[in-house]
Parts: sequence; C-alpha cells; structure tokens
Amino acid sequence: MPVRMGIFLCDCGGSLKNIDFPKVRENLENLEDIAFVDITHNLCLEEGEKAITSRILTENINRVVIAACSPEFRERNFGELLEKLRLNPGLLSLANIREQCSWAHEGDVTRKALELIMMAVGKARLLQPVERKEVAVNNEVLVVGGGFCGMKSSLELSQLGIRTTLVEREPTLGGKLKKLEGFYSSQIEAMIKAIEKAENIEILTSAEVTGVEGKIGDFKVRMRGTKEILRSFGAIVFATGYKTEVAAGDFPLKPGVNIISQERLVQLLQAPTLEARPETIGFIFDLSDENPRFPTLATLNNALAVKQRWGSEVYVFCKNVKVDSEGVEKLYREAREDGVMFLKFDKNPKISADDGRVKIDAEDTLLGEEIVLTCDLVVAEEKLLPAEGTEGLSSLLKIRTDSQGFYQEENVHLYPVSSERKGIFFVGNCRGDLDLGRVLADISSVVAKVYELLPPGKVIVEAERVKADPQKCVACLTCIRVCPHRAVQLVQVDSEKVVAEISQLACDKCGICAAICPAKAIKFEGYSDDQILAQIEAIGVS
Amino acid sequence: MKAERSIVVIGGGIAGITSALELANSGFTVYLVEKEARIGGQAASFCCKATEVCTKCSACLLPQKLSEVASYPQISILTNSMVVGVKGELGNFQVEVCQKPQYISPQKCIACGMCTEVCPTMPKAIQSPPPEAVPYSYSINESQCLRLKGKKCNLCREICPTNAIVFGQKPERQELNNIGAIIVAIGFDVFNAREIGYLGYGRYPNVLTGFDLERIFRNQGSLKLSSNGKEPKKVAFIQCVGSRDENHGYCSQVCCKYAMRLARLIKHQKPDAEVTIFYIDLQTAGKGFAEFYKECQGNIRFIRGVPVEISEAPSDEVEVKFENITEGKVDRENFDFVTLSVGIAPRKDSWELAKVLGINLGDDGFFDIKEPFNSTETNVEGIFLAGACQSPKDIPDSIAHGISAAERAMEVLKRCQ
Amino acid sequence: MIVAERKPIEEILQMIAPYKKVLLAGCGTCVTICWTGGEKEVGILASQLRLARGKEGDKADTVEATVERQCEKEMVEELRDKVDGVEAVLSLACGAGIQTIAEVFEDKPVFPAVNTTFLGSPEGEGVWLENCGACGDCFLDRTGGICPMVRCAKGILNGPCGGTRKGGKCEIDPDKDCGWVLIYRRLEKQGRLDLMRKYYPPKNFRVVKRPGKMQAIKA
Amino acid sequence: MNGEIIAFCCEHSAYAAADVVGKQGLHYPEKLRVIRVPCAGRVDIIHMLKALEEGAAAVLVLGCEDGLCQHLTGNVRAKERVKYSETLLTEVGIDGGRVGMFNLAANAPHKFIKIINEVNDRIKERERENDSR
Repeated sequence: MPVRMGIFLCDCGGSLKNIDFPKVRENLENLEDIAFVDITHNLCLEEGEKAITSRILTENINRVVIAACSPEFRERNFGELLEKLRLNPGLLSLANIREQCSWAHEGDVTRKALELIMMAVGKARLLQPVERKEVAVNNEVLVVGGGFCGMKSSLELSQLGIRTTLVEREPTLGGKLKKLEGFYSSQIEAMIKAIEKAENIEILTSAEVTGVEGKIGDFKVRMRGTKEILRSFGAIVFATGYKTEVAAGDFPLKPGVNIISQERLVQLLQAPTLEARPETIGFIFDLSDENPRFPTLATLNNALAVKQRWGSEVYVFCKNVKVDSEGVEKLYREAREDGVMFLKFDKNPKISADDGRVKIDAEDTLLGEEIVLTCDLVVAEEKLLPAEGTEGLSSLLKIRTDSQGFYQEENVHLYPVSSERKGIFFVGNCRGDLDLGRVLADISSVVAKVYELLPPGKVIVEAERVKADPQKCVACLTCIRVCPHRAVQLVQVDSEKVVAEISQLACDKCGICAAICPAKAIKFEGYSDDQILAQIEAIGVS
Repeated sequence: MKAERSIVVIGGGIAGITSALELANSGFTVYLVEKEARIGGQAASFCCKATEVCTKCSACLLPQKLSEVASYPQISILTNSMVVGVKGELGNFQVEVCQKPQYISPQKCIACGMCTEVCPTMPKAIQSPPPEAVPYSYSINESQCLRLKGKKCNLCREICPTNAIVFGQKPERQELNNIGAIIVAIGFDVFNAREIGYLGYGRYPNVLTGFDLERIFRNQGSLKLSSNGKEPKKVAFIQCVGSRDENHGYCSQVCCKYAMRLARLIKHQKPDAEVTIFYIDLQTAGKGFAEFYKECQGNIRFIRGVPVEISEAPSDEVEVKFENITEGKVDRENFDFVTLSVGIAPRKDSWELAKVLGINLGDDGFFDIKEPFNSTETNVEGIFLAGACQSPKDIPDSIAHGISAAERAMEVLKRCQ
Repeated sequence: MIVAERKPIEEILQMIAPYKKVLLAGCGTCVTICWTGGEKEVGILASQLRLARGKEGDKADTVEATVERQCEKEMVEELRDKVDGVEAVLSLACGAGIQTIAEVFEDKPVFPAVNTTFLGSPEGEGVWLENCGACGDCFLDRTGGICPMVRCAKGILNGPCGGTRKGGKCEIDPDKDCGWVLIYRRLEKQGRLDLMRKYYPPKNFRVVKRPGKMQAIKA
Repeated sequence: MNGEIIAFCCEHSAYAAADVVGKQGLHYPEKLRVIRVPCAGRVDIIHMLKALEEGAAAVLVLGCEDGLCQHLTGNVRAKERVKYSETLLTEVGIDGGRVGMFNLAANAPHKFIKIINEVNDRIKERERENDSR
C-alpha cells in the first residue's frame, strides 16, 4: 500500500513563537506522500484528540507524524489514540520541537524545527505496523532452595494462587535456621507444615538443578534427585542462601585455642549445661568492611545473650558498628547499657594464643591507647560468602554475579530481585548481605514481580518488534552470545536450516543484536537501520 | 465479601509511585494522593553522582518512573490533595480527599509559559514547574498574585490558550469509594539542621546540608561558593547530623552513602580539592559499597569523631573544632565549605494522618508496624506502609519496600475475596 | 570454518585507486560468521572507502552486494548485472570466493579486501582460534582430537618440546596453551596415555606462523 | 548536511537529559540533531560513518553512565564501536575525534550541555586550524 501520511504540528497554545508554523507547513506540504499538514494548538488536550480523530477518520492515512512536545509526555497516549482509531501505533513518528528545539534555543528556530520534522517524516515512511498478540505461558514457578527464604516465597506465591515447586538440595526443608532453637526453629517447623499442607506446592528434596534452557514462560529445567526430572516452569526464583566462614587468615584457628564461630557460640548458649563459664569474652568483627550487616547483627544479639545468661565480661572489637538496618541502633544501645564494652580499631588487632586463653592486642582509636586483653573465649567474625554452587549455577544460567560472587550484578535497574534475564529472580542472602527486614521485602517483591510477569491466563506481547529474518540469518550465534537478556535461541525452521529466534517475552528491546548482526538479519522495527539512516539523510535537506 | 480492585496510595514519592506502578501493572486501579503540587517527592530533585562510573545512588530511576506513572491510564494522580477521612474496612474503604485550590488545572495546563510572560508582579506570581515536575504544569504563588490579593488583574487568564486558570476556587472535598486497601507512603522530613545551633546552618553561607548539595549539583551541575563563585578547595562532611543522637535513636541509613558519593563527585570535578569526612561509624553495607569505600579511602580523609563546633573564620571560611583522637587534643581546622550530612526524620504531619487512618506511631515518630519484621502492615487491616515513613530507607530500599507493600495489599485483598 | 581478516585500508585504496565505480562483494558464509565479510562489513568498508576518497575530492561510487556463498559459481552468477555496471570488484570473501568471482567474471579485475588466515572455530564472542592446518593427512585419532600441528607453536608431532611453562602455557607465547599439554590431559581423561609414548615420523610442514589467532575488535 | 552535530541519544538517559535542558530554559548549540535510540548499544558503526559521509561535523553516542545500562552491556559495546569507528576514520586520514562516546544520566542536564559545548568548541577550533592552513 502506498504511503499516505498525515502531519500534525502543535504550536503549544501558540507559545512556540520562535517557530514559524505556516512556513513549516508550506515546506512540508510539497513533500511526496503527504495527505495533509495541520497546525493545531493543544494536541495534548481533548480538543487535540478530537482534531486528530476527525482527520484520521476522514483522510484514510497510514502514517502519522506528530510534531509537539517531548515523547515523554504524550507518546503513550497518542499511540493509544491511534489504536482506538484502528491505526497501528507502530505507524506513529514523533518530532520533539518543544523541549529539544523551541525551548533549547533562543531566536528563530524554524529551520531546525522543519528539519526535526523532516527526520520524523523520513522515518515514518519506512515504519511498519507491529502487531500484538496473546501468547500462552506456563504460570508454574520453581523455587530453588528450601531455607527460610525459599519456603516463605513458595508460601506467598501459593497464597496468590500460583503453583510452585520447591526444590532443596538437602533431604529436609528448613535450611540454616532449623538448627537454631527457640523462636526461629518453631517458626520454621510451622512453615514446613504449612508447605506440606499447601495444595499447590510440590516439594522435591535431595534434588538439584542441573540445567536450565528456554525462556520466561517456558524454562526447561533439568533436575537431578533420586531420578532425572525435566520440567517446564514459567519463572525461577533462586533462594539459595549463603554460607559463613571464619577466615583462617584473620584468626589463629589452632586446636586448643579458644576461638569459636558465632554458630558454635549459639550452640553453647543453647546447651543446658556449661562446662566452665567464661569470665571474659571478646567478639571481633568488621575486619574488612565487606558484608557487615550479618556479622554485626550476630555479634550484637549474641553479646547481649552472653551478658544476660552468663554474666561474663563482654568486649566487642570492631572497626565500625554497622547500624544501617532497622532497629540495630537500638540493639547497640541496649548492649552498651547492659555493660557490653565496644572498642573500635582502625588497624586490625593482633590475636594470639596465651596459655589456653586468647590475647587480643588492639589499638583503640577512640581512647588513642593500645589495649591488651586476655579472653577466655573469642568469638570470631563469620564472613558472609556466596553459597556453594553459586558460581556453577550462574554460569549455567549465563547470568553475571556481583564483584563478591553473589547473584545479581551491581546494577540499580535490577534491584531488588530481578536479574538480567526476565523470569529469573534472586531473593534474600543469595544476592548479598541483607538483614531480615530486607529479606522479607525481597520475598514480597519477588511475589509481586512473578505475578506481574505471569498473570493468570495469556500474556500480550508485541509479536515482532525485534525479529531475525530466517532468510538472512546465517546462524552464526553472535546474537545468542551477545544478548544481555538471553532472549535469543536457535530454532529449527525446516529439516535443514536452523536460525536465531528472538523471544518477544524475554526480549527487553535494546537493539544490541540488531547492531551487531554480521548478516544484517535482525530488524528492530522503529529503530531499524533504514529508519535510522533515513533520519540522518533528512538532516540538512531543507 | 467482594474486595475492590481500587487502591489509594498516599504520597507520590519513590515508594508511593513504585507501589502504584506495581499495582497498576497487576490490573488494579490506583488513586495516587499527593500533598504537594507534584509527585516525585524528595528524590526527584537529587543529582547524578556518577564519576567515571555510576556510583549506584539510583536517583536517575525517578524520571522514567514518574513519566510512566503520569501516562498510566489506570493511575489517577490527585495533587495538592490530602486524605482527611477514612471509613469502612479492608476490602471496602471510603476515603475522603480534600484538594487545595490549585488555580491552574494540571489537566489543562500545557506548560506553554505564556502566563508567566504576562504576569506583572516581580518576582512572578506564576511560576514554571521544576524540570522534574509531574504533572508538568505551572503554579500560582498565592502571596504574590495580585488577583488573589484582591486586585483586578486578569492578564494570565486572558492569555492562557487552554483556559487552565480558574480563580475563586475553594478547597474541594471528594469521596473515593470502594477502595480495597490503602498504602501510606508519605516519606520523610529532612532533619532541620538549624536545630543544632552550634553547627551554624542558616548562619554561615558556606555551611549547607547534603540535601542542599543534591539540589545544587542537580540544578547547577557543580558546586560553587556563593562568596567567590569558585569551586571550594577544602570541603568537610559531618556525619550523623540528626541521626544516632539523644533525640534520634536510629541510623538514617542514607547519609554515609550520599556523603561518600558527593565527596567523590567533588573530587571528580575538582581533583585538587581536599575532602574530609567526620564520622562516628561508617556504614558500608550494600552491594559493592565496601569496594566503593576502599576507593574513597584513596583520596578522601576520614576522621573518626564528629565536630563539636563550627564557627566563622576570616575570608568566608568556617572553622571546624574537632577532637583529634590520635593526638588527644581538640583541633581546629578551617574549611571553605562544610556539608552537614543530615538524616531522615519522621514527617511533622505524620500524627495527623495517623489520627485520620487510626494507625499508630512508633517511638521515633515513624509509623508503627503490626508485628516485628512485618514492615508493611499496620495495626489497621488493609492499611499498609511503604518507604521511609515506616523507617529510614535509601532509594533502592524504598523501591523494594514499595513493591512489597503493593504485594501485601494484593495478597490480603485476594484472601478476603 | 574459514577465518579471514580485513586487509589494511591503504592496501585496498591502492588496489582500487584507478577505478571510479567498484562493486564490494560480500559472502554470507564463513566470513560473515567471523565478522569480516558479511553484509554489515561490506557496508562499513564501502562507507570507509567513500569517506577516504571523498576526502581526496575523488568521489568513489560503490555498489554493495552479498551472496550466500561466493565460492559457488551459480550463486556468484546472481551478481552479473551489478558487475556489468562497475569497473572493478572488491571481494570480501575468502581466497576460494575471490577466485570464484574472478573466474566467473574473467574480464573484470577482482581484488581481495581480506586476507584468508586460517581454519578455526569460535572460542568466545568475537574470538576465533585456529585449530586445523588443512594438512591433508589427519592424525587427530592419535592426539585425542587436538591437532599439534597448529595448536603447538612449533608444530611438533612428538611433544611436548620441554619448554612448557607453568600452568601448561607455551614457551613462545605465554598467553597460549601448550598444545601438547592439552593433548596429554585429553588422553589422560580417556585412559589412552600410552599413545604419548609412540613415535611419529616427521611430516612435511609448510612454513606458517602458528597457531594463528584472530581477535575481532568490533563489539 | 552542513556541519551539524549528530547525537544518538539513549532514551533512558541522554534523551531525557536533553529534555530537561529545554525545560530549564538552558541552551546548547542549535546545530545539534538528536536521534533517539532505545539504548546506546543499538548504534552501529555504519550509522556513525554514514552521518559523517552525509556531512556531519561530529557524531556522538550518548549513553548511560558506566555500570548503569539497563541492558548491562549496551553502553560498553557502544564505546567499543565508537573506538573502532575512530580507527576506521584515522586509517583514512580523517580526524577520529569527530566521533565520540559520552556517558550521562537522565538527571544530569548540565553534563549534557557541557558535552555538546565541548564538542562544538573542538569543531570550531578545527575549522580555525583549517582556515589558517
């Protein structure tokens, strides 16, 4: 069908005085394929909508150029209006003659405005409609990791009516918190019961994810347990947790030296009887500034518990007390009021064995003095580290980790729980150092994000916004390797040919593949090569 | 009982708009009630703190989210509006909203600016919106406008091409019915540094707050001293102003981060500037932040202990009196610019809204939560909290909290269906 | 796959200097895959030539075309109309492609725009590694599927040479793996280390710089 | 074309920053022509070369700050491509400085102006040099 274009110029209530609109119209009217050029005053208001509607209904045009304010304001609304008028929104091209022309320059800018519109016209000639269609997706979610985070995520997903499979490496659910006594372990027990009762949660224990193919809406996941399982899921939530470690480089962890981990201390605190009550206990943490929330909370809670249960002298050595989580400042105050002594160092203290006891040799920066303290027991900093298998899984998923090896790249667009691949999420401590409040926010966030991406029923996507032409594709795999969102797959088109196919669900419309394709087989409608070049060619023509 | 799929979000800052977008994306209708003339809240006027690389402050996430909210058909934005009454219960609230006179209709104003051109007062009574404003519409300063002062001026109305200007407006009340749930996201007040007299804020022109600095970098691109128009050579940051003291039993969670980022930005723009940060405990948690702190240590001086006094010194400098711990004496040092890293305080009007909604305030003045660790639910079923009105939060944490509040609301509504 | 690298631009400019109108002929197979002579690269080279000659005030006229396989006469035949309209052809295909196009259009001067460098496979995004010397006498059966002729810098058949560096790197280029260490590890995995003890008589080597490696700079 | 500056602007950052410049009533040289792209990673070598062929004085790719690309690698790839275009130009004796990649965020209007002004100054300087030759 031949191009027949309608052009609407908006003079913003007559305020864009440095543009001579009649002159612009005169220049445009002489171009080919132009059905009409209208000067309107307030395209963004109801009257503008009416002006567009009546023209489009009578003029039978198939391309629309609107020269007005920045697309930031009305692009979406103009698109919706065209759709209402049965014109595909893909056939709309905008020229920003207000923010980036009239307002950005002093003096007459008629020539520049005309050029910007000519660029939009050049692009509009080559625009193609982008149809939208419904696609069926699998709404089932796989949650990896049966600790607190994974269990709570599954439970909340199931409460929103989303079917969930929970896979855990160990033979039982519960994770680390199950080992603790008291409040947490009873909570965990209750959660396990609730999960076992929930109709739409399936539990797979002693099983591990060994392969992930496919894309959002249809991830083909291979799991190895008692037997090999291959199942499809719409989304995958990783809640694989963390591990802790006492760094041998920081502490002389020799047998007979009374240096223990926080975990061991908790066990001692929970034991019904104690062999010998330690008179003096030293805690050391924040040696490296890395992942401080976790050791800070453990230290404050345990120092208080020691003080309250054993009544020992408690000294805490640290570089900084990291109080940037809710309630931690209060906990810190409580500890000080209860008599826990805090000593801050800038240089890491020397720790040595001293006849069965432990000597801490530190420079207290606040007192400006050197302090030598001999403790019966020293509780070492437990570093928070990525869980075993994080590296393997991330390379399996082709997803980047952060600088410390935790899941999720340091990119603010991904926070809180997203990854660069749509439909793959990370919650809780598998993505870094979070306190419980933040972990809970993560869990709710992941539920919301899954629900948003995979609503019940079908999902509407733009069918072919970014498309690899099967005729031109040489299956060089370049796009598959470079796509940051892993949205491209190789598919068999007929018995002998395989080509790249871009999943519109997984694609985030960046165009990196279209730029790099050595065969020029990928077209990004709206930003295709010819559409970009048409804009370049229109510059300076007027 | 039938639960309604409409939700009122009170407060259009980063947490509120995140909740609104999340709900709208999941098919809910949202009324976004904003007290000010525009949404965006505090973070909308923050600057980019990137040096050669992004320092992950997240302030640039705002513009995109704001324009998304503005053009979302399922989100109605009510500016200049306050919630003044609530009836009903979870699943079916009636929310009474009072809208102050706006004089210029944001639905009709096309921001052409012709009204300002004709406005006869000096300074102009009709002001252009700041660039980040959503809705992007002009506003009238009541104390300047001749017409509103009873004089006979009609110039702006005559020239307005869209008849957007209406005088003689009275506050309007409207009732939003069939509201399933309410999300409170009214944000925070920046701690008023004048409350600590010895720091000299408001008295010395070269003592400003971190939030002032955000706006200066945003609107001017660089920091220039008002006295000589040059970039400062010697800059100090003072941490924990309005946090972790006898009146504020909490860490504001944002100040160490913004101070270090702004310090790096100053060093980036003027590499020979000397920057010092006075602190109590440095908060370096968060993805990649420990590494960033290490980089900062390379060219920023960190001194443990916050100064005891700031006073005037010759040639527009200020003298900072602080305890020199290593030498065990009180030291004095002159700086030509001091930034007070002020913290996050609960909003002064929190208690009014708390009364209207029947929700509780906690010890520190932030809204209280139903049970420990469940940071989005209040004592009233169906009323949720999002963002820094619950407890101090930085931008990423506010976003996460905004999403989780939306999710809690969706789930609770689903349960009572 | 055949890997090629673009020639230095001065060389190309010199070759086509006498001709006003030139056809740039790309090939849609190997050279497309190694980012050297596909439709995209044809466009870039054409633009670069126009810029270069435009600077000298000598307007170059370029015609661009890419065929699926330039080493096939039938496919090259598609270019006849375009070739008729130009004075010379600049081919971005491998040596085989260039020779085919030269043979089909015997009366036109055909110039190579690329150097065909080696047979290899992709090592990662934008990196190709030489792994076959096309020696015509394959003995990968004895070396665990790794060819020492190209993977070993010295091309020795009875390795390793004794100069292997720590970490299994080559003594000539510490960035490259020692081919014989790779062979050893592979055979070890297969339990066929006895093959390492066998002696193989020397082959007649061609003098080629080995192993070849090409790194594309375009992201 | 006649000595225009073409800027490919990522719609998440530079394009929005350019809008803010207009809203604040600030100015930059009129010869700037902005082409909106979804990500700096969409801009290819051929787009830059073609713009220069058509007569642009300079071609800029303006993307998100390093580490802030919504598509993780778009701005990094764009930088690589600009660098490669630079060598393609230098090879044939054209000033490689006529293509450039810059990073900025949506809330950095002053950085936008600074970039454009600096590029414009360079162009003027070059013109002066050519005139005096």
